[in-house]
Amino acid sequence: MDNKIKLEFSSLPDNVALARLVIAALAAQMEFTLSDVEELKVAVSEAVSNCIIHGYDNRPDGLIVLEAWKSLDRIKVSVTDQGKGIEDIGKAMEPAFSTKPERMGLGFVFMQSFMDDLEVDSKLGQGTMVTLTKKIDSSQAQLRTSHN
Amino acid sequence: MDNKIKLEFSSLPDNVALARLVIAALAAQMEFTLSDVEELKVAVSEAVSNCIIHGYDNRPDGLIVLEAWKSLDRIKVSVTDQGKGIEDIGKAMEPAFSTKPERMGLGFVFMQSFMDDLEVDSKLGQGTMVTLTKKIDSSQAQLRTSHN
Amino acid sequence: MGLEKKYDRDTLVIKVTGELDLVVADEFRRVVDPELERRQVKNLVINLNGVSFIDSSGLGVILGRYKKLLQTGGKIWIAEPRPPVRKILELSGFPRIMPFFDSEKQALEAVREA
Amino acid sequence: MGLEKKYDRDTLVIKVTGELDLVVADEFRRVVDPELERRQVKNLVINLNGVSFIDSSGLGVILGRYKKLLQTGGKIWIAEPRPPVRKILELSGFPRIMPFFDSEKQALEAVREA
Ligand SMILES: Nc1ncnc2c1ncn2[C@@H]1O[C@H](COP(=O)(O)OP(=O)(O)O)[C@@H](O)[C@H]1O
Ligand SMILES: Nc1ncnc2c1ncn2[C@@H]1O[C@H](COP(=O)(O)OP(=O)(O)O)[C@@H](O)[C@H]1O
Repeated sequence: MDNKIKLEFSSLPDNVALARLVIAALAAQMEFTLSDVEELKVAVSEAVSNCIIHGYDNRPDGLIVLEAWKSLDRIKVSVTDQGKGIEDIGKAMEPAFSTKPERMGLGFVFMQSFMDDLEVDSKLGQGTMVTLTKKIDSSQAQLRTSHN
Repeated sequence: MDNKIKLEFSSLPDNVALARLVIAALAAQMEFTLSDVEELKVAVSEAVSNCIIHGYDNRPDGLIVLEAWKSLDRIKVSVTDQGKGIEDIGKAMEPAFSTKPERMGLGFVFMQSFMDDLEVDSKLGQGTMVTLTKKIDSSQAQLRTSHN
Repeated sequence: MGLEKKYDRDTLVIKVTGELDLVVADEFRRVVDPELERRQVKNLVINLNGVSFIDSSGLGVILGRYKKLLQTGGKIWIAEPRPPVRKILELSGFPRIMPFFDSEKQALEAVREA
Repeated sequence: MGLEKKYDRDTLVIKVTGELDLVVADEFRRVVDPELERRQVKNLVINLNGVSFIDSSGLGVILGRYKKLLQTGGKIWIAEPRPPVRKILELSGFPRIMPFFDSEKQALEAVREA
């Protein structure tokens, strides 16, 4: 049975943990390995943190929308803000690139390496949507099922 | 800092646990006692289960909306479905009353006894909204803070 | 999350793990009812040690089995409920209709002596 | 969730508990930076045993302290990272710039011998 959920919350730092929790709970209903779930949590944590830190420049009153679609073989997660947007997406996605000096520029690197697909959509002054997809490794899934 | 979140999900039984998880996470950010959090989880579990079992007669494709407002001294939670609605709210809230023979009719009893305020709004054929409020017991809160 | 079943002589012992809400209540019904019928079980011990949460759907499935067993002269014995779950069971008057035990062993002894 | 600080001679030991995301990273900065400055700390041992999660905000705060200490000839020593956290630290090349230890004791011994 497919399952779609939508979570809206304000850009308070505490809510990053909430987003991770919800995604981990959804993923736990699926045949993901523990290490898959950890990777998914990191990717979602990066995407939501970016909305707060970059999209809303740490203002706590911005709206963040997390949507997740579960299907048999994958989970798709989108994270959207209505913040300042990204000027140059290509540049933003380069490893070690950051517009904030104290940050590492590893957010997009982690999203890319931990997920099977990453899409970034952004308009300056309007906001950013990041879409993350992670597939179930079917060889692993079979392994887990046969252990039940 | 006030915090409002909104969670939309389909009327799948698995999502009742998701709703509890989100509410417990929000409550854990506040000065509630563990026993308060347990009570809140039961109340939300009852409200969401009712949407699935009664509102949508166990069809999995209904929409359920959970909204939660955190403030310094209380959490307010509303649970809304667009299901069949309640014919007689007064009767529905009576202990042991249920329109399903295998159920206990304790849902509203728990919501009422575990929360400080319970409001039920319903229109036949249109849906039901249950609003639950729980306050922080300030004597307990002080106790907890002084232990930090 | 899950249900383990075993027999101690004629007594069916069900160990529940996880959150006893509508999902697990449903599973409980599906696992336990065929046993009650097929094996004409008289005594059902429910070990709640692994249950961290219960709501009225969970209570309902226990009470439903209680009513079923009543018709055949059978009984339910509750073992090892943890404090938050015990509180809900007590609030709902369960100790008045089924005995509670701090260990599964004690529950099984009581069944044998009954 | 939280941070515990203590001193072993001149070495500052920070024990982190919880999820090292932007919230805890901020707290880390607020707790550690004044110590580094006031007490002219040269060696910072970070015990990650209680950390169940880390993301790039967590990595960033560690790397930031690394850079600060570099200016004064100081160092960071990582103790007891659990497997998922260790994996992220390794992926990001941290072991190339700061040593990892399986116990805080070993880390403190290494500091003394350095
Ligand atoms: N939601 C967003 N809104 C605006 N800018 C963003 C957003 N997400 C990422 N960016 C931009 O992309 C850059 C790279 O992001 P990332 O790889 O996550 O690294 P970091 O967060 O460490 O800066 C950020 O520095 C920022 O300029
Ligand atoms: N969301 C809802 N939609 C439609 N009917 C509802 C809803 N919630 C409660 N009801 C009605 O109110 C009755 C009492 O609810 P409750 O006290 O929770 O007991 P129970 O769920 O055991 O029936 C239900 O049997 C049902 O008829």
